[in-house]
Amino acid sequence: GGPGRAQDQSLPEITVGALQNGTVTWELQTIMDQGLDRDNGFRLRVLPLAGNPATQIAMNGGEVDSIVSDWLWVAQNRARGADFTFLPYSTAVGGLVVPADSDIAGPDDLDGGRIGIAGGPVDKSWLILRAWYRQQSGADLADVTEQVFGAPPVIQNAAETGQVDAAVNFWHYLARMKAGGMREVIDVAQAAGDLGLDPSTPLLGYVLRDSWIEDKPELARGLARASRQAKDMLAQDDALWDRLRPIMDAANDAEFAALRAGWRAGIPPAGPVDAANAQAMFAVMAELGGEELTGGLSRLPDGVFWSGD
Amino acid sequence: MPGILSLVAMLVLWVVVARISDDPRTMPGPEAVAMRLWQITVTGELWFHAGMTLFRVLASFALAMAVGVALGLWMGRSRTADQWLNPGLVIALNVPALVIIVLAYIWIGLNEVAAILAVALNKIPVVTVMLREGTRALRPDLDDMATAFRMSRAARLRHVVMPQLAPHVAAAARAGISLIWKIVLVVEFLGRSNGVGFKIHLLFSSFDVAGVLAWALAFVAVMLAIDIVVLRPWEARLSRWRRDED
Amino acid sequence: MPGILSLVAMLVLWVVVARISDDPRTMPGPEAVAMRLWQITVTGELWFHAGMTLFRVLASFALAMAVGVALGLWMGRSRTADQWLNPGLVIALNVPALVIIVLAYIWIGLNEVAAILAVALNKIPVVTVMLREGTRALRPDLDDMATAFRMSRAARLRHVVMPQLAPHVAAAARAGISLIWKIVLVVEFLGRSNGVGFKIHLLFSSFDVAGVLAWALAFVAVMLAIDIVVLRPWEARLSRWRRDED
Amino acid sequence: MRIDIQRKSFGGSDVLGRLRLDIRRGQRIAVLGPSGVGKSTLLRIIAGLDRDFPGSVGGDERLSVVFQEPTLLPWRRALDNITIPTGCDLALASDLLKRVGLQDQLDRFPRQMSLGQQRRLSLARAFAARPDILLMDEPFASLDPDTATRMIDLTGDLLDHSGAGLILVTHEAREPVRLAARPLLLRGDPATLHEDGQTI
Amino acid sequence: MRIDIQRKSFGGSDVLGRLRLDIRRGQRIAVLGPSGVGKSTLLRIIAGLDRDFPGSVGGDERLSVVFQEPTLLPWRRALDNITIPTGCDLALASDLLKRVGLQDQLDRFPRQMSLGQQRRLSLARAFAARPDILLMDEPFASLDPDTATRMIDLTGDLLDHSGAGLILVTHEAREPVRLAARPLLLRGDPATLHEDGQTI
Ligand SMILES: Nc1ncnc2c1ncn2[C@@H]1O[C@H](COP(=O)(O)OP(=O)(O)OP(=O)(O)O)[C@@H](O)[C@H]1O
Ligand SMILES: Nc1ncnc2c1ncn2[C@@H]1O[C@H](COP(=O)(O)OP(=O)(O)OP(=O)(O)O)[C@@H](O)[C@H]1O
Ligand SMILES: [Mg+2]
Ligand SMILES: [Mg+2]
Repeated sequence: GGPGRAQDQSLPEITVGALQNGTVTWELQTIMDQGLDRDNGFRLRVLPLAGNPATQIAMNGGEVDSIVSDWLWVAQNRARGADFTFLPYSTAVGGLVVPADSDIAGPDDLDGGRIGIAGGPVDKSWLILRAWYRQQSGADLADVTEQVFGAPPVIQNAAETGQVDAAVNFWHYLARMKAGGMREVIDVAQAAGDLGLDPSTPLLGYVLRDSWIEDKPELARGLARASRQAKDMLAQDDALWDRLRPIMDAANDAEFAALRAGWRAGIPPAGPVDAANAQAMFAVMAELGGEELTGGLSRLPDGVFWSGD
Repeated sequence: MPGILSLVAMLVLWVVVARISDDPRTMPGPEAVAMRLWQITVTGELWFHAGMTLFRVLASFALAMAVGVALGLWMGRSRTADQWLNPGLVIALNVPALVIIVLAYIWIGLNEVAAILAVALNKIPVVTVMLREGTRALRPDLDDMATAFRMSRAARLRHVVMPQLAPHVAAAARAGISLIWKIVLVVEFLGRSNGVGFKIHLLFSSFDVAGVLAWALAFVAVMLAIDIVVLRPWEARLSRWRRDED
Repeated sequence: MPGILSLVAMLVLWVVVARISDDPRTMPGPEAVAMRLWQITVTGELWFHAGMTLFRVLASFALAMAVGVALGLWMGRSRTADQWLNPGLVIALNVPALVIIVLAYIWIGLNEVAAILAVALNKIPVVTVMLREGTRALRPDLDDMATAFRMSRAARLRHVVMPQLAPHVAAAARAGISLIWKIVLVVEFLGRSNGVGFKIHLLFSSFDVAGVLAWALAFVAVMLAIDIVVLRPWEARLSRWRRDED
Repeated sequence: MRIDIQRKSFGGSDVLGRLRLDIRRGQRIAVLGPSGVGKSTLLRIIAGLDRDFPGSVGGDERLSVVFQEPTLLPWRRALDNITIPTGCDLALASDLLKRVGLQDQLDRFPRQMSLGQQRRLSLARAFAARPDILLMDEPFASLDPDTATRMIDLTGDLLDHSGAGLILVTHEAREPVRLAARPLLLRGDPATLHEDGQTI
Repeated sequence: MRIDIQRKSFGGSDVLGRLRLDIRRGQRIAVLGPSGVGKSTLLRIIAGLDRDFPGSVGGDERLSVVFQEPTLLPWRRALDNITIPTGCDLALASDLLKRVGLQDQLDRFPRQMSLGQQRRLSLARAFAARPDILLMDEPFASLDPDTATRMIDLTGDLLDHSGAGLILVTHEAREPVRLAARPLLLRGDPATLHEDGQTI
């Protein structure tokens, strides 16, 4: 903590559960380092956790006030009765990469290959890629290739050792893989654009509870403001990134730069989420992802996106 | 009968708890879970994924029991073998499942062989330990008898040693098959594209507790069936000699 | 001595394999891992996280052994108890660790009690099964003797039953403490902010194999120490009566 | 105590037929009969170890048993093998061990003793329980003649002192004589008790 | 076979002293001695079950042993308890079981038999092994006199037929006489063998 944090004890506390080595921590750390939480009338407490499942359990168990997840998760939980809502955090999506010396030059060369996918068969990037590929060639990518699903680091390794011909991974793994020499064949954001979807629709966001917002509206707004201020600062100030570098776990300057660029690229536009855009994206993914993805939803429930006030 | 009654009692308890907690999201009642179970049964999903998982469970079980029993016997009978192998055993016993699984996937590749080997490697040390302790408790008088009558190694193993180890093997099998299936879940989670573990993790990531319970219970039912149809009768046959009547 | 020699042999093997594979990222050599180990030792990180994990392991171990031994004894001695409790036991044995852990965290809260309880709940059925099989193999002649001399329940348990169960308890303890520590890893992964499991999963997600191995080995060393300092001497003391000399 | 057995069968075939027997402190009975006739079965019923038969065994006398095999706790030393099951004190236990000739073996585990020594240990244990009625199943078998005679005399002495009753299963005609026990013959199929050729 | 034992000690104290013994097919020896003197220990050494002593036991005769306790496989039926350890055929096994009077018990598990019946089973097993030298540790103890006599005669018959040697440990003076075995006395501390009062 910075100077003067001792007096903050009187301020109300917001607890955010976050992956200790995740990208969310970079923003949270900046909020605390720069005193943005104090400025916005709260004290930020980060509950470090070791995995996404852990953050979701913490949120469902009521142990934390907020975590970062995607709006699909929020929608599914909301449909089952949880009063979760979504405050944009990032638009970052993945992509499909191949080893530098791969013969695969474009999407057409994927036919018959093996693809490693980190998020499972209902990974959002993978579904958008499938929709896009179908639009382009009329065939389902899932039929013309063999898929291997696995944990992100396992997929990273499989791609690097040539066990798979191509890989779809989460963006910060992709950033590292690309920094390590792999080549992006399809950019999911661009594919989304081709499909007529708005690539600036944020996928990841802070999950909050309606009841909590109702109880402490000024706290919720404070969190939203602090997040935005941190994003603005990180978007411009390289010095802030140098401060974050020790917790970013970048192997070299190239990786560091890739991570920084990737994070900045994911900063969502200010203002509320366009529910129609989100609905369109949901429709695309729901068609291919099926029940597993939608959890039985035919459309996004109301109130998934918090307007910020 | 008491078995079935107790199942019914558990079911009733579940209904009551679900009613009281009144939160179908984190505490779905049996009806909700049954409906999910019905769904996955009629779509045929259940058979495919449960089949894959069962295949992995049985393959690694067979491998782990064969190697574990042999190692356990050896270490229980020979002090030298025990002294040499014990540190390795304790290490193998305590290396986290995750580490073994990840390393297997990394070194062998993302395939079925790696998956089954990873599970077996997790389980072998446990079987070995159980059999070693059992072997240490073998009756010396029967051993002497076997020596005096110059029984062959095979006959000795089959008629003198194994019957004494039967309770240990039964315990290892029962505790083992359940441990294996738990590890198979992790293995499927980390690097397979089908199986109950794959489904459970998928549903868990969308926090679908009813779905998770449906899959978990489906496979528990399979295990319960194995217990009743295979393990219990086998044990009963093995322990006939303990009974009074003839 | 053979124990130490075999440790050395394993180390040499490791060095050789690491040299041959020549890929320090997926197959780091012992030097790299030792360096990481040194780092976490001097920063004090090791003591804190390993201490937390050890605390959780011991607490759930004590709980699981106490409940499991009692249940196993009961089910092994009484046919009625066995018939009533067996379905529940098989279910408990086969409910995935993940499900138990998640439900414990959600229903009890993200705290130490839930963590320890979740681990114990995972382990209790395993201990129960092992002790039940052991109890079924108790010697009936000694039982008769105890009845004939009207030995008190306590004396019977302590002097007639427990010594016969010692090998089973030893097996359950050894297989058990390692199983428990594996589950603690998952528990820490899913809902704690410290402990070896927390660290290992963090390092795994950044694919730091050397770091994962360093933490895993640090804790394996702790378990090896427990084995050598506590379990082995205890077993040796318990099996004095098997020896020839006096 | 009063024993009234209608029959005892194992797996459908009767081993013992109708049996009635009364025994009180001070009375001594010897049961003789061929191998496999049912002597041990009868003794187990009297000791309350087998209740799976029609009939009744009544009485509140304190019993103690010398089993046909030593039946010791292998993991307890000789002295403990007396004090633990019977709850007697150390002084009595070591005195009895001395009287059965095991004064040098107090600290031995059973498997470090010869079978005859184990037998004598089991004898001492039965005495240490201070029974009202002592049940003995071939207690002097596999002892050499000298030792056997000493053990028989010791048993007689202890019974004289304590006034306890005795049911002795044996194959040796001289034992009932030396112990002044009323000899009963168990024979037939199913087996019944006979005295001087008369069924009782 | 030739037995040459310098001494045998347990945990520091000598049980057996210097012992030399030759035995061949056709020879019969009986070893007598008080309880705990070391008879079973000697027999175990001869049978090759205890090799922890200075000295040597040589010879390639086929041995078989009747242990002091029946030592049967509890999980195998009577018939299997003969065929499995000895490898003999079913016909021989059931013939022997008949000769020891267990024709009705072929299918019993050991714990469903009386101790005397178990003893006889273990006797039949030793015969079934068709030994060159038969080692017996109090084989006729805890049998009633009739049965014991029949078993002794059976042993004599079988030995006569097969021409096997015998080392018999016993407490009963009449057994060596009936079996025409040369009686040796084991006594002393450490114990040595004596014949007609002479150390051998
Ligand atoms: N494993 C052992 N450890 C220590 N002492 C032993 C062991 N086995 C036997 N002894 C001792 O050695 C002596 C001889 O025992 P052994 O069994 O040979 O006697 P024995 O002559 O067969 O007696 P019995 O007629 O009672 O069977 C006994 O005093 C016994 O206590
Ligand atoms: N648990 C059992 N199951 C079946 N049959 C049994 C069981 N116990 C004993 N028997 C049979 O009952 C009969 C009587 O056995 P018991 O042990 O009472 O004989 P015993 O008179 O003591 O003989 P011994 O003098 O040989 O000790 C025997 O024929 C035996 O085979
Ligand atoms: Mg009897
Ligand atoms: Mg002896």
